[in-house]
Parts: sequence; structure tokens; C-alpha cells
Amino acid sequence: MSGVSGFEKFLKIDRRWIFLAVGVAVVIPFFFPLGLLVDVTPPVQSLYDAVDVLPPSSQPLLLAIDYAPATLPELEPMALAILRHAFSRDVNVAVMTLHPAGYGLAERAGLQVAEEYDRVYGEDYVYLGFQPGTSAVILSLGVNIRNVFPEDAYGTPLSEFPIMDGIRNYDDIPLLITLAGWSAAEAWVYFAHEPFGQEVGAGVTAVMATDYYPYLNTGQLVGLLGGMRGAAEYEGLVGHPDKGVRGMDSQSIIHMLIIALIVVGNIAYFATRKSKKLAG
Amino acid sequence: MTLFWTTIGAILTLSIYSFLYKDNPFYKFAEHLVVGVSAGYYLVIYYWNYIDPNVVTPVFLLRVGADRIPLLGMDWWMALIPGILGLLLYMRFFPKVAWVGRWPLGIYVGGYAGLGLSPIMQARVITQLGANALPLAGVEDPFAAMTNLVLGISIFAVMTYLFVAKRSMGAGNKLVRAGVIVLAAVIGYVGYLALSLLSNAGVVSLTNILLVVGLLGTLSYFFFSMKHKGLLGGLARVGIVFLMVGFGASFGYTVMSRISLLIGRVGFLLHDWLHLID
Amino acid sequence: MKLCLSLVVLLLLVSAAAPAADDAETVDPLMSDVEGAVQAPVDSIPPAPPSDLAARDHIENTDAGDKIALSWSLSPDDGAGAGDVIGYLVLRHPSPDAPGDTVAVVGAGSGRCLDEAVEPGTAYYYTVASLDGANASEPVLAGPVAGRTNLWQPARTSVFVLMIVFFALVMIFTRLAERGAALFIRRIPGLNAIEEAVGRATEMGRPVLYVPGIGEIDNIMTIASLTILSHVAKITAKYETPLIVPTARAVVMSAAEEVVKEAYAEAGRPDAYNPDNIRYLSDAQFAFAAAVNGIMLREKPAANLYMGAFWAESLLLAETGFEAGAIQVAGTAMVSQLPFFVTACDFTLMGEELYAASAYLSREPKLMGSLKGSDWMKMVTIILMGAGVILNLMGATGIVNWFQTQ
Amino acid sequence: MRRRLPLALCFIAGIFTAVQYFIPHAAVQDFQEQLLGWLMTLLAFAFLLGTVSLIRLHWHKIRNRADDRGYSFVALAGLTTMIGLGLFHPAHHSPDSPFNVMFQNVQVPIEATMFSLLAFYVASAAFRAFRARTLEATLLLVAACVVMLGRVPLGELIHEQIPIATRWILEVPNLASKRGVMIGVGLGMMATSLKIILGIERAWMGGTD
Repeated sequence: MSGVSGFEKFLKIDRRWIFLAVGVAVVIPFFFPLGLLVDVTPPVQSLYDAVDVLPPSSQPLLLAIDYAPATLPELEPMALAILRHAFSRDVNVAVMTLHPAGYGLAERAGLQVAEEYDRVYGEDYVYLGFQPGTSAVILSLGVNIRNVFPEDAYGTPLSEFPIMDGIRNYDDIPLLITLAGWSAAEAWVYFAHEPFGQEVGAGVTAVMATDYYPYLNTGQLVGLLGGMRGAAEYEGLVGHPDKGVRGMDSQSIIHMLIIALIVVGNIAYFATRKSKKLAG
Repeated sequence: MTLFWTTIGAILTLSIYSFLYKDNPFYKFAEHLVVGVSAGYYLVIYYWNYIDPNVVTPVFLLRVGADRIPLLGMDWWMALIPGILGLLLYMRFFPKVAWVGRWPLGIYVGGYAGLGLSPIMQARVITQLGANALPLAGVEDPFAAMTNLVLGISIFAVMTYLFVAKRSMGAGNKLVRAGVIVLAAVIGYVGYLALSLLSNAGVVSLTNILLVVGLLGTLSYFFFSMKHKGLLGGLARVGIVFLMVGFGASFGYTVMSRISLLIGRVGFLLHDWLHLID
Repeated sequence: MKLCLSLVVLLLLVSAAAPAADDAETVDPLMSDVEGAVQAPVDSIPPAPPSDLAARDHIENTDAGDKIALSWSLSPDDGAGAGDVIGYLVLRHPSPDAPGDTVAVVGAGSGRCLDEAVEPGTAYYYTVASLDGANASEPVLAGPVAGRTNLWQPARTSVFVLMIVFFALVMIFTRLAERGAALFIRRIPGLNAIEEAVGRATEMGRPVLYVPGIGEIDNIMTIASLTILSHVAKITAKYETPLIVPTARAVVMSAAEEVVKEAYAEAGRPDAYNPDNIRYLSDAQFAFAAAVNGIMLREKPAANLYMGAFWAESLLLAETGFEAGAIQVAGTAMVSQLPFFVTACDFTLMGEELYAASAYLSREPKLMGSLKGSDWMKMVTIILMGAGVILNLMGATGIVNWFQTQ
Repeated sequence: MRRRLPLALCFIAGIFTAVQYFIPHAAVQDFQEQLLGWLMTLLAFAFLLGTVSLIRLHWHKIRNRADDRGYSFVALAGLTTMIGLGLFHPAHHSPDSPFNVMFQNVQVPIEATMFSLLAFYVASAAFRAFRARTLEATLLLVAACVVMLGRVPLGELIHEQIPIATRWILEVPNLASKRGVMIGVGLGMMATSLKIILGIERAWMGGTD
């Protein structure tokens, strides 16, 4: 009988002990990195390949940084890795956002990587800013980019940027990548890929990633980065390991912890139920 | 200065984490602060990015054709129409004329509803169907194709039987259920091995069979116009299996997602704020 | 298709903007010493001409009728034969004999060109000749063809047909339901689970907790939840079991009050209705979850029902409820929250089951119409998929091609 | 005027935006182009409605001397500070402006941290609530554990087949079931849109007059 109450007591421990365990499991790998290697999965590889074939100093990659601060740790590493990939290959980039909170985040990602690679604003990349209305914005871009963004985020007319010369609509954008923690990624598929045939790649949070596999399978998305792991894979491909790769050690440890908790919790649960049945 | 602001960010981060101990004034302070700050941020971003260049400037300053380009090449009076409609939305705060606010709302709601219709049909239904009308055999060699087809169908028949039959025998005991799962997994794996020995294309056709049957099952599960008996019942049971595996994948990914966010914040505290790691 | 066209357009732009472009794929016909020509073997034999030249009106998303699309089969000397074709010269003529204007020079290996500068409604003739750097082949002729502003996008016919079928189904079933036709919906097993849970709470003499999600009142999950709430309230009224409804939105609270009060009146127990049990807690997600958890721990409901739109707070609610030992039934169409409910609750209404349950209970025509319409549309998709699979087995790809919208 | 006109406007706007998809004629598309601009403007104004509601909510709390009105002051102070810095500070466009600094160091850390709280609750729920009580739940948990293992580098070390199994789960059963859900949900979305356009579903109008 002591076994029963032991299990029951065990199941009823203050959950703050579990919180503590999680905290410790996250922090430790930061100080003692395991340095595990991350394999590359096909959805990430195909997005990388799509960026890798873009011609240098030609039509720009349109990068829609549609995330908000709530999903920053998952999606910002993707933005940095993709920008590094593009800038290291001299690919022009136009950055924009569909989320008002993405305004400052898109700006900071662009500034950071442009500085790393000595890229000049206006010659190698432009920041178009934010426009409200998700589906209406995406559809308008298909008619004429200048309808939506007559000027960049700082009020300079697009005509003053040489890299936007002759860029009229999706016909002149070889690839579009959206990074979003909400349905914006789907909206790009509906309103840019379906009517205009625009090639779309996406980076989404892991919560959303499994729901996007049907789009990947049909080619409605050329590639997909799912969560921090997707970012880590892309960082590995670019050869510039950063926050994504660094996070993978902690991720490994906590996943083990959670699986152990599920297993132990279930054993304890069934043990108490069985003994209750016997007793009753 | 940077250190000052990073410290502010770190203190706010820790205030949020204090909720783990229990709800407290620090958490509530940060929670309410962010409600106000984000609303203010959004308002300003909307104003400078949209309202100012597209409504205020062309309408009130009449700077059309000067150094700013009005939206969609509209004339200033054209920009006036949506601007006025937009202002009408605010009539809802005045109970006597609140109904006027429904006019712009009608255009807004109807317009966005219409925009979505066809692209959704195209993206979510037609393209998905096209991708799922798969060649089940998918191999040139007709003998291999037939073998694959028969193997695939028999694996499925066994799995369906096990799930349907065991289910209808009542609750059953845990051990039997676990046995069913293990057995189905073993059969599936053996089938997979057998197919991969035959040919690589065999695996492809098994995959295709699973995709077709899985979609069929899932759609059957969400079919409400008939009782779930007979073939429909069996398909719905298979659908449940696929749905649960799919949800399991989402579950694993969601856990991953939440943990990534925590890792990101811990990285911020240890790296950007305390500089304990490089 | 789109990509190919845009490539052609790019080539066109390059050749139009820069006559001396040194891109190996574009060659200016007026200059015989272009780079491409130097690499190709120079001889005095003209290459074989291209064949099957077709010119047709190009339909694009915004169709001003000013584009004509050309396609042709490659010259036998392009990449094979003599292998010296370096491009194709495309000319536009007002009549078959008149001299033509250069439209573009298309690089070898490509059999497509888009003329973007035609006058809408004017008939034109096109010639295409293959070039080997020194000589040009006999031109092949196509025409007359005129650019038109089209009223129909043929690539989207399949979308249109399926939309009409679907909308017709929805409207037919809505009308039938309005006229009171007996439309069958199978009983959702989750409803039995709800009734069992309420029964259990009655036996134990403890309250029932009903959380209608944290969606706004215009969210269809919230609306469906209120229908189910009405059903639950009728049962609790009959058994005189207290029903606690915490809400995260003020408007949802007043709606829930109405629903519960009405249900108690219908059950003949208006006196048993306790307005203090319908509570507004907080708009903030986590504050709301914490407050509901407080109710679970203090008032110890024996049945927790979560129906409606849930986000990340689903996990916090379901965990505390499980821990408190309540029977839990959940229902939501938020796919990302379903896994947590499935593992922590005794029964879960998944996705459309929530709507089906509310249509089953309320029999409201507009709910019945879309549910039955969607149902039979699913049947249509299953049949189409089956036909596609079978035809595919037989080597016919007609249906699959019809699904191609681009 | 009160009910007919908004319903008619909704019907006209909805039918136009739905049907234009099939009509490439330049005249139709040019009007569509204009309408898209109108919809963007309306969305911008509608979004700001939320801000007004927020101010009213907290204003009422302060005026009614609610117990937690202190926090309402905090919210309103945050709002006015941001509006002041954003609209009236001369350097509001610069990345170094106080407006952006506030965003990067107040809004970003708080919002980013909020959802990371769930990492702790997931772990706690894993121990206390995720039970293999039914066949369904068992399948779900097994698939979840395989995916969790297969998506971290440590899983690859444990067994080389785990990432392959993960990939299979994602690309076969997950794909099939998500596609089914996608079609079902898509039909539901279209049915709702249709009912809104035809005026059968009028919840957006609110009220009953």
C-alpha cells in the first residue's frame, strides 16, 4: 500500500519543481554545449536551393518579415540566415512586412545583416515598410508594387532606387519568402501563388509547420522552414551557425526531459489506477 | 545607454517569468504595460505607413503629384471616399448614429469575404485534390505494380480490421489495445521492408496508397450526413488513426515551438544582458 | 508556365534595353559579330527553320488585350542536327507581305515569346526564323491574330465550376432546412459524453464548469459554443446542478447570460438560475486562465466542458482540470490546440464536429445548410479523387490536368 | 437605410470581388485595383477602432474606481508615451529614435517572453495530464514522442532510424490527415463567406434593430 501512496504523492508534487527542472535543463547547455550536428531535411534544402539559384545583382528576392515579437526566437534566426545567404551571394533583397509589429523587427534584421556584409541601403537592399490589409496588399502587389509601396519605409520614392528599376509586380520577383507566426504565410499562398503563380517559400513557427506540409507537397510552397530547428538547418547550410544552432543543444535536452516526464507520468498513473482497481 | 535599456528588457522578462511562481503585481504591471505600448506602437505604424501618405497627405494637404505619390494613382477626391468611409466606422461610439457605421463595415466584410472565396477553393481544395489523385501503382512494370497494390491493400485491410473489430468488442483491456498497435506497426513495417526489397517504386506506391486512404478516411470522419456504420464507419476509424498521428506530429512540433521561445529568452538573458556566454 | 513567360519577358527586356547585351542567350540580329556567333560554328548553310508556329491572344490577370503569345517547335538544328542555331528572330507584320518589326530575339532552346506591345483588336502576322550567327532560315508565318480584352480566364474554369456546385449545395440545403425538411445529421458521440459528465457532477453534488473559449462573440466557434451551452444549461436546470460559466469577453458574458437564463426558463426552472455564476474574469489570456484555474481548485467542479475558440491557454486549463480529477469534455476547431485536449480530456469534439454538434442541437437552417452542403461537397471531392486515381492507373490524366489552375 | 443598405453594400462588394477572379478584362481589373485600395484603407481605420475601445475600457475602469485601476493607468501611460514619441518626436523614423528603442526594449521582451511561459506548462502537463487513456491518445502520444526525438540532434544519436520515421510521419500520415482537415476547413470558410455575402449570416452587423 505504501507503493500506491508513494506514486500518488509523486504525481502530486508541486509543479514548480518541474518548472525548476525545465529552467535548469535550458540553461546548462548554454554553458556546456554538446555541439551536436544538425542534419538537413528536404524542405529546408529546397528553400536553400531556391535562394541559391537566384542571379546575383539582378531581380530582388522579396522577403516578407511578417512575424511579431511573440515568435521572435523561432523566426528571427531564419530571417538572419536567409539575409546572410542572399547578401553573401550578392542577391538583391526587398524587405517588407504585413504585421505592424514586424515593422521594427524587419528593420533591425536588415540593418544587422547589412552591416555584417557591408551592404549599402538602396543599392543592395531596400526596406519597403508595412501596409495593412494582408490579402488586399498581396493582391495589389501582383498588379503593381508601386500601388502598395510608392515609397520605401523612410519616404523615398521607389524610383530613386536602382535595384527597383523595372520591378513592376510578381513577374519580376523570382522568389518570395514569408516568415510568419500567423496565417500570413497561408495568405501568400492564396493570393500570390494561386492567382499570379509567384514562387513562395515560407518560414513558420513549429506550431504551424505540420499544417503546411500539404502546401509543400503540391509545390504551392517551394520550401519550408519549421521553427528553430529549420533555422538551425539553414544556418548550417549558409555556414554561419548562430542562435538556431546554439539552441539545438537545449532543445535536445528538454525534449528528453519532456518525453521522460510523459513516460514516468503514465507509469505512475497506470500503477495507481491498477492498485485502486485491485483495492476497490 | 544600451546596457540601461537591455536591463529594462531583462527586468521585464523576469517580471513575466515571476508568473510561474504565482500571479503577482510585477507580472500584472508588465502585462498591462505591453497592452498600452503595443497599441500605441501599432497606431503610430499605421499612421505613418498608411494613413499619412495615402489619406492625410493627398486629401488635406493636396500634395498630389508633388513629392508624394497617392495610393494607386488615385485622385485626391478618390482617396477621400475610403477616408470618409473609414471615419464612419467610428460612428459606433455614438449610439444614436451607430448604424451609419454599418455602411463601411458592409463593404469591408463583403469585400474581404469575396476576395478569399476563389483562392481558397483553388488552394485548399482543387490543388490538394489534384496532388492526391495519385498513381497508386506508379511503376512501369505491371507485375510489380500489381504486387504493390495487393500488398498495400492487404496491409490496410488488416489494420482496418484490427481497429474496427477490436473497437466494436467494447472497451477491451489495455494490453489488447497495446497489442493491436504493436501488431499493426509490425505488419506495417514488414510490409514496408518487403516493398523496399521488391523495388524503390514499391515504397512510392505504398506511400501513395497511404495518402489516398488517409485523405479518404479523414474526409469520412468529418462526414455527418450518414451513420458511421459499415464501409463509412471503417473508413472513419482509419481516418481517426491518421488524424491522431497527424495531431501527434503537431503536438511534438508545438512542444518544440514553446521550448524554442524559452531558449530564445534565456539566450537573451545570458548573452545580451549578462554577457555570461559568447 | 508563369516562370517561363517571365523569363521570356526578361529576355525581351534585356534585348530591347541593351542592343549590345553580351548575354550569350540574346543576340542582336543587326550585329553579325556578337559573342554567341563567335562560339557557334560559322558556315554558309542557313539553319533549318522552326515549325508549328502558333500565335494566340495572351490572357493575363489584368487583360488589356495588348499581348500575343507565340510558341513554336525548335528548329532541327537547335541543339541537334547541325547544332548551330543560336536564336530565333521574331517579327510582327501588319500584313503577310509587309516588312515586320522586330519583337524579340529569343535564345536557342526556347520556343516561346510574348509580344507585349500590340494594339488591342488589330490583326497581326508573325514570322519566326532561326539564326545561326551568319545566316537566317526561311521564316515561318502565323496569323492573323489579334489581341483581345477577354471576359473569361479559362485556366480558372475548374475553380468556377466547383464553386458553383458547392454554393448550389449550400443554398439548396439551407432552403430545405428553412422549409422544415427532415435533414439527417448523425448524433455526435461527444454529446453523449457531455450528458454523462453532467450526470456525474449531479451524482457527486458538485457544479459543472462550462468555458466558452476566449474568442469574440463574432467568432463562429463562440457562436457554436453558445448553442451547446444552451443544451447543457437545460440539463443542469433539470438536475438542479449549478452551472458556472467564466468568460473572457464582456459581450460573450452578456450573451451567455441570455442563453442560460432562457434555457432555465424553457426547462421550467427559472428560479434555479443564478446570475452570479456567469462571470467575466479578464480579457488577458493568461490572467483568464489563472482565474479559471482558481475556480477549479476552489469550487471543485466535477465536469469541465471547454467548447469554443481556444489558444495557448488550453493547456493550462486542461492540465489543472485533470489534476483536480474532473471529467473533461472539450471541443474546438483550433487545430493546434486539439492535441492537448485529446490527451488531457476524456472526450474531444474535433474541428467540424463542434459545428456539427451545434447544428444537430439547434437545427438552425443556416447552420444545417453549410454543414450538409460541405458534407456533400466532400462526397464530390472523394468521387473526383477516386476518378483521378482510377484514371491515373489507366494512364489517363485528364482529370488531373483539369485540376491544374496555372 | 439601417439594415438594407449595409447588406446591399456587403452583397455588391462581395459579389464583385468574388467574380472578378474569373474576368481578366482590364476595365474590371482596374476597378478591382481601386477597390483593393479602399479595402486597405478601411482595414487601417478598422484596426484603429481597437485602440479606441482599449482607451474606453481603461478610462471606464479609472472613472469607476475599479480595484485594479492602477494597472489601467499603466496601460494608458504606455499608450500615450508611444503615441507622443511616435507622432511628435522629430526623429521618429530613425532606428535610434526613442520610439523604436521603447519598442525594442519594452514590447519585444514582454511579448516574446509571454508565450515562452508555456514551455514550463508543457513540461508540467506532460507529467500530470498527458495520459494514454484511450487508443487515440496513445497513438497521439507515441507519434508525438517520435517526432520530438526525431527533430533534435540527440534523437539521431539514439537511433539513426528515428529521423527517418519522423520524416515518414510528417510526409505520409500527417500530410494525408492535414489535407483532409484543410479541405474540410476550407469548405467551412467558403460556406461562411458565401452566407455573409448573401446576407444569411449577419453577426457582423451586431444588434437587432
